[in-house]
Amino acid sequence: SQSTTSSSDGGAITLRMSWWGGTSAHKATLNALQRFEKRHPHIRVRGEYTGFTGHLERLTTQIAGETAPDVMQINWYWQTLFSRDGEGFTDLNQYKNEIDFSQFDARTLSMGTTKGKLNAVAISNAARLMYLNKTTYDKAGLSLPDTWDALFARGPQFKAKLGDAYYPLDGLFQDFIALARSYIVQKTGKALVNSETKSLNCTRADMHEYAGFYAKMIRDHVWPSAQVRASYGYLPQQEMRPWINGEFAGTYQWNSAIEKYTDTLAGKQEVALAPYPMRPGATDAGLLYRPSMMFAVNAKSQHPRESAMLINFLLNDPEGVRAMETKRGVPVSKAAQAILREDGLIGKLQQDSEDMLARLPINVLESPYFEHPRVRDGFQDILESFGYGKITLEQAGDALYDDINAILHRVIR
Amino acid sequence: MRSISTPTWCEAAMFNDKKIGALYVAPFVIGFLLFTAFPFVASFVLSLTDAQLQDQLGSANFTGLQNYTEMGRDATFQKSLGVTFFYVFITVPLKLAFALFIAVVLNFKLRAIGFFRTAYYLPSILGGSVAIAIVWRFVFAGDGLINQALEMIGITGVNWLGEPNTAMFSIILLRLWQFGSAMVVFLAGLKAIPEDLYEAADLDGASRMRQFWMITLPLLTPVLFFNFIMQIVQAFQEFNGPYIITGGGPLKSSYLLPLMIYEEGFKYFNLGYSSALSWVLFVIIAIFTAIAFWSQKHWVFYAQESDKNRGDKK
Amino acid sequence: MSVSAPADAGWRKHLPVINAFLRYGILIAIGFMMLYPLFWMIGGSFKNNQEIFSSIGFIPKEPTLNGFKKGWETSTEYTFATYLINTMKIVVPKVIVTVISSVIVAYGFARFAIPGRNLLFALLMATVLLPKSVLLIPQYLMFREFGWLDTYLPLIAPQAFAVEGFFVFMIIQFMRSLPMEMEEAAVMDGCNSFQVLTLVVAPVILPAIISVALFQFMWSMNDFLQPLIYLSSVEKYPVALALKMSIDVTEATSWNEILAMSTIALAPSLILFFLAQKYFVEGITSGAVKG
Amino acid sequence: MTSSSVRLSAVTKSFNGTDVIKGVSLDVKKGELVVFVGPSGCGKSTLLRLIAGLETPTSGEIVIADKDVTYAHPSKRGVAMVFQSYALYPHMTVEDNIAFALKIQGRPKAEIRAKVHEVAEILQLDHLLQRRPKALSGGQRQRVAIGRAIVREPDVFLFDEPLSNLDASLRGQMRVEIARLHRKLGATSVYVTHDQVEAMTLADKIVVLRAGLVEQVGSPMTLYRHPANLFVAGFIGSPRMNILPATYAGATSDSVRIQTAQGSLIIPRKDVSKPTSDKIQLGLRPESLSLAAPGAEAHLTGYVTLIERLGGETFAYVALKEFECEPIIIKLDGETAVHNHQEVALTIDLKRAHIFDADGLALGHALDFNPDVV
Amino acid sequence: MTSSSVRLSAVTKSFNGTDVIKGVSLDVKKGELVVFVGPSGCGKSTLLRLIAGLETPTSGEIVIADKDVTYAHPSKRGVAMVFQSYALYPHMTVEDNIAFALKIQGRPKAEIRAKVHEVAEILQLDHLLQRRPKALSGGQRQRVAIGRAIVREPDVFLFDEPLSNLDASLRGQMRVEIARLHRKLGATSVYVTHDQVEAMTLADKIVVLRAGLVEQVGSPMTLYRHPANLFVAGFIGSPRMNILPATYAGATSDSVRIQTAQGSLIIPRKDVSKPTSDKIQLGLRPESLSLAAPGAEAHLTGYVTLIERLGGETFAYVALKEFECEPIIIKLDGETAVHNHQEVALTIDLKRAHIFDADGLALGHALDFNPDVV
Ligand SMILES: Nc1ncnc2c1ncn2[C@@H]1O[C@H](COP(=O)(O)OP(=O)(O)OP(=O)(O)O)[C@@H](O)[C@H]1O
Ligand SMILES: Nc1ncnc2c1ncn2[C@@H]1O[C@H](COP(=O)(O)OP(=O)(O)OP(=O)(O)O)[C@@H](O)[C@H]1O
Ligand SMILES: [Mg+2]
Ligand SMILES: [Mg+2]
Repeated sequence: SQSTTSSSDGGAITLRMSWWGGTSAHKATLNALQRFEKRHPHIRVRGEYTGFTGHLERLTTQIAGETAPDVMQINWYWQTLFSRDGEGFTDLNQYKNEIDFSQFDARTLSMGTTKGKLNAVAISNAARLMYLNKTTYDKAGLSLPDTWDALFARGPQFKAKLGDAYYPLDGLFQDFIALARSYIVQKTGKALVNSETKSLNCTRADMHEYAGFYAKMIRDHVWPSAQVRASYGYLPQQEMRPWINGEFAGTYQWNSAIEKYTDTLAGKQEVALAPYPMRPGATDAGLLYRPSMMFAVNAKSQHPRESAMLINFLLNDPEGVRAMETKRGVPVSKAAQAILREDGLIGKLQQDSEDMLARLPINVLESPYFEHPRVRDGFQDILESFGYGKITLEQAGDALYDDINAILHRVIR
Repeated sequence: MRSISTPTWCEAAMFNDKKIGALYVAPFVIGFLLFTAFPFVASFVLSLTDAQLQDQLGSANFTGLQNYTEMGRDATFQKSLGVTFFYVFITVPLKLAFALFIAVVLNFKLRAIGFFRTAYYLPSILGGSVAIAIVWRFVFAGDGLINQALEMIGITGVNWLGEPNTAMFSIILLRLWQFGSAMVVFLAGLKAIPEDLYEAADLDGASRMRQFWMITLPLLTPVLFFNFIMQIVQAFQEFNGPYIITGGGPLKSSYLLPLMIYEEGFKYFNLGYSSALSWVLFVIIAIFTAIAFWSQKHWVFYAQESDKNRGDKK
Repeated sequence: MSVSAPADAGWRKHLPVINAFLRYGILIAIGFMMLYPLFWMIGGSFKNNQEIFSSIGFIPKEPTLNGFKKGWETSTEYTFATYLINTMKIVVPKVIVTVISSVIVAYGFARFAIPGRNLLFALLMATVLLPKSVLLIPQYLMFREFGWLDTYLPLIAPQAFAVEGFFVFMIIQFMRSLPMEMEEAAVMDGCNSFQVLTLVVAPVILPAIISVALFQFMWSMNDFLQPLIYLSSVEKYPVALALKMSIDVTEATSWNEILAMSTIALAPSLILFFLAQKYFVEGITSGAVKG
Repeated sequence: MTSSSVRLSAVTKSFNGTDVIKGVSLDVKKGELVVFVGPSGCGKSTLLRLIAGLETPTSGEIVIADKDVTYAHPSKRGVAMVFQSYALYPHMTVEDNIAFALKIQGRPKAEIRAKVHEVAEILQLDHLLQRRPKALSGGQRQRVAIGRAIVREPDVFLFDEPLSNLDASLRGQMRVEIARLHRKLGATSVYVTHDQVEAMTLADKIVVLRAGLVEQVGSPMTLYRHPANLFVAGFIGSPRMNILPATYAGATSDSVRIQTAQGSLIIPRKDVSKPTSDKIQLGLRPESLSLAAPGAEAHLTGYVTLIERLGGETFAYVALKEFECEPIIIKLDGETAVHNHQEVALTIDLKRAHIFDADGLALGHALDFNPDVV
Repeated sequence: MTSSSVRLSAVTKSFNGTDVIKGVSLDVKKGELVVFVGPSGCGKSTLLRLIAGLETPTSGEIVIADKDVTYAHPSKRGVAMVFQSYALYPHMTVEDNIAFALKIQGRPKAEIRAKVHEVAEILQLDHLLQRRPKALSGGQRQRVAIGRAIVREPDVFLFDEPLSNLDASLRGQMRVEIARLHRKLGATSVYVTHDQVEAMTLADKIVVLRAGLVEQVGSPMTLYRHPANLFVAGFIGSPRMNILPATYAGATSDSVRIQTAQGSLIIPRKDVSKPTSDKIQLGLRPESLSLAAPGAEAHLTGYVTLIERLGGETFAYVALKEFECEPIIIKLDGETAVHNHQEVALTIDLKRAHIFDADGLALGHALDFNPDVV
C-alpha cells in the first residue's frame, strides 16, 4: 500500500491523497472524498492528512523515496522545490477533459505552470491585506488609515491616545517583509525577484528604502520593535496576548487565513478590512497575489486520469464544492465561487477581501522564489540585526541588496 | 564504565565459550550493521555531495569536502557553533549542580520523600508534550510568570525571549527543569555513600558544607562523571528547546547546531550540507566524550577496585 | 546548612525538626514550580481557547468539558481511542522487543569474553553519541526497500536488535553489580547460560528492566517524527501524530482540545510511572553508580 | 592526653515511638575501659552513639568531663569514635585520613604533620601514609581508624565492634594492640563488642545490656564468677554455661541443697533466701565439670554424644541420664582419651556451681563473693 | 544418597599467566570431610572451584566417582556447592530456591515437593518455606544454602567458608549442625575455612595450602601434634605455637639435645637426622607450658607481661629472660593466680615440644608418631 502504484485489483482503484489542515478542513475534505467515492464507485480515495507541522518534511521524504501520494495539496512555492523543471508533477494539460480549466483565469493557471507544464491547480488565491482591530481604533477615536502616510501617522497617535503598549499594526517578520515588498513594488512596478537573472529586480537604492521603511515604522511606533515582539516568544501572532487583547491592533495577513486571527480575539472585538494604501502614482498595488493552496498530481501516479477527476470534483463540481465549503479559502474556480456565494457560505470579511482584490491593480507576477525559506530568512536576519541595532541603516540597506542577491543566486538552480 | 575493557571475571569457565557469547551479542551486531552502520555510512557519503532532500539520491553530485570547507565561510554555522558551545558549557554545569542540589535535599529521610522524588521526575516525562511549549512561552513572556513574580518583589522584568542575551537562558532553564534523570542518578550515588563517613566527619567537627566538599563530592565523582557524559551528549543534541520556544532567534542567539542541521535539511533541503553538519556535530561530541574519559583518571575516584582481584574480598 | 552550635546549645534538640521544616519548604516550593506546567496543562484542558492564551493561572474560570468531548471526537474519521490503541500497538511490542534484545545483548557484553568485544562496545557507545537526524533519510530509503512503509515495522523492528545503546549500557552496568556467585550457583544447579539469564539474572535485575521499559515507553509515546514519516494512513496514526493533526497555519487551533488530549495521552505514562516508580529510581541508578 | 569521666543518667532513646534504650544510668571513670556486651539489637550501638552525640537522647542526661553535653554537637564533646566499618575516607590517603580532624580545626600544617607522624609511629603505619584505604589490609585499616581517633587527643574513645571485620588471628593481634594502647594512653574508653574474648580481656568493667536495659555491671571476672542472673550467666563465657533443671530442697547459711534428676547435691552458697518457687536451675560452666577419677564419687553420669578436639583442649558433649535437657558440654584437656558413646561419670566443682530461681535471678552468692570489688 | 571419591592429579591453574594452583594432587575418600585451610589468597577457593567446574584447570586431571570430569560441565559432576555469600536467588522463595535444581532437571512436581519438604524438615526450615531470602536471618539463609545443596543429593559437597558471615555464637551452632548433617548424610565433602575451630572439629582430614601448594595433609590431631613444618605448626592451633630460637646439640635414637638461651634441654624425639645447620627452632604450644610447681625444676623463666583472663582459662604472656623473641603465651587454668610483672618459672611438657630445622622442616618425630594413621 505504500508504493506509488495504487492497487487496482478487481477493477477498483485506490487513490492516495494528502493534505494538511485543521479540524474543519479535515472534516470537509473527508466529506468531499466520500461523495466522490459515491459518484465513482470504482475509485477509493485514501486521505493521508496531518497538521501543518511536519507535513512538508513528510512529503519531502516521500517524494525523495518515490512514495508520494497521487494527489497532493501543495504550497505555491513548493513547485520550486519539487518541480524546478516542470517534471516533478504530472502535466495537467493532458487532462483537459477531466478538469474544467475554463473556470480558472489565466493568471492563476500561469502561477501553476513551470516551463510550459501545468503542475498544479490553485484551490484558492490569497493575498496579504491589512486587517485592523476596529474596536481598538474606535477606542482611540481614530479612523482606519487609507494611505501610507495615514498609517505612519497612526503610530504616534496610538502612543498618545492609548499608551506605549498599543500599536496600529503588527506581524511577524515574514509579514513585514511582504508589507515592505508591497511598498517597494508599488514604486518600481516590477516583481521583486527575477528568477531568470537569479537576482533582485530592483536597485540598491530601493533596498535602502526597504530598510528605511522598517526603520520608520519602528521609530514611529507603527510596528512593534523586534525586541517587543520577540519578548512574546516564538509564537504565532494570533496566540500573542497583545493581539488577543487588541493592543496590537492590526495584522498584514493572508485573506485566506484571517478567520484564524479573529477567532482568538478576546470578548467582542471587531476586525475590519482597511483600505489598501497606495503610493502616489503607483500603478500596481504590489500585492503578492498567488494561490494559497494548490492540488498537484504525482508525476509517477498510476492513475493520473482519476486523480484529475478528483481534483475537478473538489474544485469545480457543485457537490464537491459544497462539501469543501470555504475551508481552504474562497475558491478560485468561478463556478465554485458562484455556488458558495449563492449558498451564503462566504463571510463578510472574506467577501470584502475578495471585492478589494478584484478592485486593486494587481498585475505584477512575483517569482515563487520570493517565498523560498532561505530568501525569507535572509530578509528576516537582516531586519532583525538592524532591529537589534547590530548594524546601521546603511549597512542594512546594503545587506538587503547584496545578501539577498547572493541567496537568490544560491537557491535558484 | 571503566573496567569494561578488562573483564577478568568473565574468564570463569562457564563464560569462556566465545561462540555462545557471540550468539548473545549477535542481535546487536546484526542490528548495528543493518540499521545503523548502513545509514551511518550513507549519511557520510551524502555529506560529500550536493544532495537535495527532495531529489532522488542518484542525482546528487560528488563535491568532495566542499560541504566541510563551506562551513569555514558560513557565518551562520560559526554563530551556531559558538551558541552551541555556550549552551553546552552553561547548561551542563548548571544542570549538574541543580540536580545534585535537589538530590542532596531529597536524600534526607523524610516522610513522603518518595512522593517528591516522583514529582521531581515528572518534568522529564513530559518531554516533547505540546503543552510544555505553550506553558514555557507563558512563563518567559514579557508579561509572563517570571516577570510578574519579579515585579511583585519590585524588580523590573527582563525581556527574556526578546533579547539575544537572555533568550538562550529560557532554553537553558527548560533543560534545567528536566533535571530528573540526572537527579535520580545522583540520588543513588548519594545513597551509596556510607552514612558513617558523615558521622565520622561530624565527630571530626566538619560542618555540613565542608562535609559536602570534602566527602560527598569526591565520592560522587563516578556518578558525576556518568552524568557529565550523559548531559554533554544530550546537550550537544538539544533540539526541542530552540525549536519550540525561540525558533533559534532572536538574531540566531539560540540557533543550536541540531536545529541548524534540521533546518538545513528539512527547511532548505540541503541534505548534503545537513549531513556534513551532522558529522561535524558527531565528531565534536565524540571528542568531548573522549576527553572526558581520558581526564577521568585525574578527578574521578573509584571506591572499589575494578573486579580484578576477585580473590581478595576481605 | 552548616551547624556550629555552642557546646550545649539546647536548640540542637530541635534540630531535626527545624531541618525537616526547611527541607519541606524547599521541596514544596521547587516542587510546585516543577509541576506547574503539568497543572497548567490539566487546567488548560478545562478552559476555553481565549482563556488559555490570556491567563497564566491554572484554575479555569469557567470550566468546560468541551475540550475533552471535541478532542475525543477529533477532526478525523476516527475517535481518539483509535489513536490510543494504535499507540499501544506500537509501544507495547516496541517495549517488549527492546527489553528482550537489550537484556540479551547486555548479558553477552557483561559476562562473556567475546572476540572484538572492546570494538563492539565502542560501537555501542557510538550509537549513543550519534545525532539521530543523520540516519533519517537513509533509513527511510532502506525501509522502503523492505516494503515496510506505512506499517509499524520501521518503528518496532530495529528495536529487536538492541539499537538503543543507552539501554544496553544501562543493563550492562547493572549486571556487573551482581555477584557472580549467584550465577555460578545456577550453573551448578544445572542451568545453561540462557537459563541462567532468564531464570536468575533477569528477575534479579528487574528494576533495571523496568526502567528500560519505562524509558522506552515514555520516549515512544512522545515520538513524533518517526511515525510522521513512516506512517501515511490516518487509521494507523499514534497519539503523538494525532495530537498535532489539527494544528494548521491557516486555521484556528482548538488548544483546549489539544491540551485535553495531551492530558489523556500523558495518562498512561503517568500511571505507569507511578506504579513503577519504586523500581524506577533504583533502576536507572544502581547500575550506573558502580564505577 | 587528658581523660575524663562519662556519666549517663536515666538516658532513654526511642526511634519512631519504639523504646530502644529504656533508661540507662552508668558511670565510666577516668581512664577506665568499659565494654558493652549484649545480644544483637539490644541497643549497644545506640548507647554508644548517644555518647558520641550522633543521636540525641529522648530523655536523660549525658555528662562528659563534668559538662552536660546531652545536646552538644559531636565534635564539641571531646570524643573520638572508631567505627565497625572503620569509616575511613576512601578517597584520602592514610595521612589525610588521620589529619582530617586537625585540618578541620585549622591547625598549622607543620603541627599536623608532626602529630600525624607521631601517631603513625605509635601504630606502625609510617610506611603506609601515602596509601589509600583500599590498598590496605583489614588490620591496617583498623589501625588507621584508631590513628584517626588518637590524633585528636580525645577525652573519651568510643569503639563500636572495631575488630569484627577481621579474621580470627588478626583479631587476636589487634586485641592485644588495643590493650597495649589503652594502657599507654590511659584514655577513658567505651567499647562495644560481640566477642567474648575481647570483652573479657580488654574490659576494666563490662556492662551487659539486654533490650535497652543494663542487666549487670562489673569486672569481667565478677561477671564470670558471679553472674547476677541467668541471662548474664548464659551470655558471658564460651562455650555457654550448662543449665540443668533442679528443685530447691533447703538452704543453710553457707550451702544450698538441691534435687536433680540424678539425685541431690549440696552447693556451697551464702546469702540464700528461700525462692518463691521450688523450681530452680543449676548452672555449670564447662570447665567446672571434669571426668570423675576412676572409683571416685561422681555427681553426674551420662553418655558422650560428640567430641570436638581443638588440639589444646577438647569439648565433650554429654547427654545426661534421666535429665530432660540438651547435652551438656564439658571442657577437657586436649589429650583426654574419651570416645563417642562412652559412658562417663562427671565431677562438679561445686563451689563454682550457680543456682538461679524461677525468675532467672541468682540464688545467693558463691562463698568467695565480695560485694566491694564489683 | 550416594557418595563418591574425588581425586586431583597434578592440577594447576593460572590466571593471566600467574600460577595460582601450582600442582595439587589429592585424594578425598568416599564419605570423608576434607577441610582446606591456608592463608588468604593461597588458592583454597580456586581449588574448590576447580572441583566444582566453575574453573577449568590449566593442566592436571580431576576425577570424581572414578569419572574424569576435568572438563565436564559443573552440573554434570554430581557436586553441590555452598557459597560463602550463600548466593541465594533473591527473587525466589525459600521453597523455590531449594527446588530450583530439581525444576531445572525437569523432575515431576510432586517429587519436587516431597523432596523439598524432606530437606526443609532436616534443616528445620519448614515454617520459612514461603519467605524470601531477605526476610531471613543469617543462620537461616545459611541453612537454605545448605538445603539447596542437599536436595540435589550430590555425590560431593563443596563448602566455601560457609559460616564466615555469621556471628560467633551462630557460627558455633551451625558448625555443630553441619557436623551432625555430615554424619547423617555421609556425603563426601570439601570444606574451605579460615576458622581453626571449624577445621579442627569438622575435618576428617585437613589439607594445609600455601601459595598454591599442599603443605601437609592429615587428620586434625595429626597436624596438631605432628606438624610437618613450621608453617603448618604456626597455622594450626590457636593461640599459635610459640617459637623459640635454639641450637642443635646432638641427638640419640629417641631424643635430641638442644641449647637455648636459658640452658640445654633434652627433647624426646625419634628419627632425627643431623640438620644441615645447627640453628634450629623450638616450638612449644601454649598448653604444653605450665607454671613450675614451687621448688620443682623449671625449664624456662621469665616475667609476665600481660594476662588475659577468659574465665574458663587464662593466657599469660611471658617475656623469657635472655631470649631474643616475642613474649611466649602460656595457657593456664581459669583460676590460676598470676599477676602482671610476676617472675614465673615454666615447665615444658617435653614430649609435646617440636623442633624445626633452619628450613622450617620438622626435625624427627614425636615418640608417639605413627606414620600409618596420618
Ligand atoms: N536510626 C534508627 N531508626 C530506627 N530504629 C533504630 C535505629 N537505630 C537503631 N534502631 C533499632 O534499635 C535497636 C537497637 O539497635 P542497636 O544498633 O543499638 O543494636 P546493637 O546492640 O548495636 O546491635 P548489634 O549487635 O546487632 O550491632 C534495634 O532494634 C534497631 O533496629
Ligand atoms: N578469576 C581470577 N582472575 C585472576 N586472579 C584470580 C582469579 N581468581 C582468583 N585469583 C587469584 O588467585 C589467588 C587465589 O585466590 P583464591 O580465591 O583461591 O584464594 P583463597 O585461598 O580462597 O583466599 P581467601 O581465603 O581470601 O578466600 C589470589 O591471588 C587471587 O587474586
Ligand atoms: Mg551495633
Ligand atoms: Mg576464598
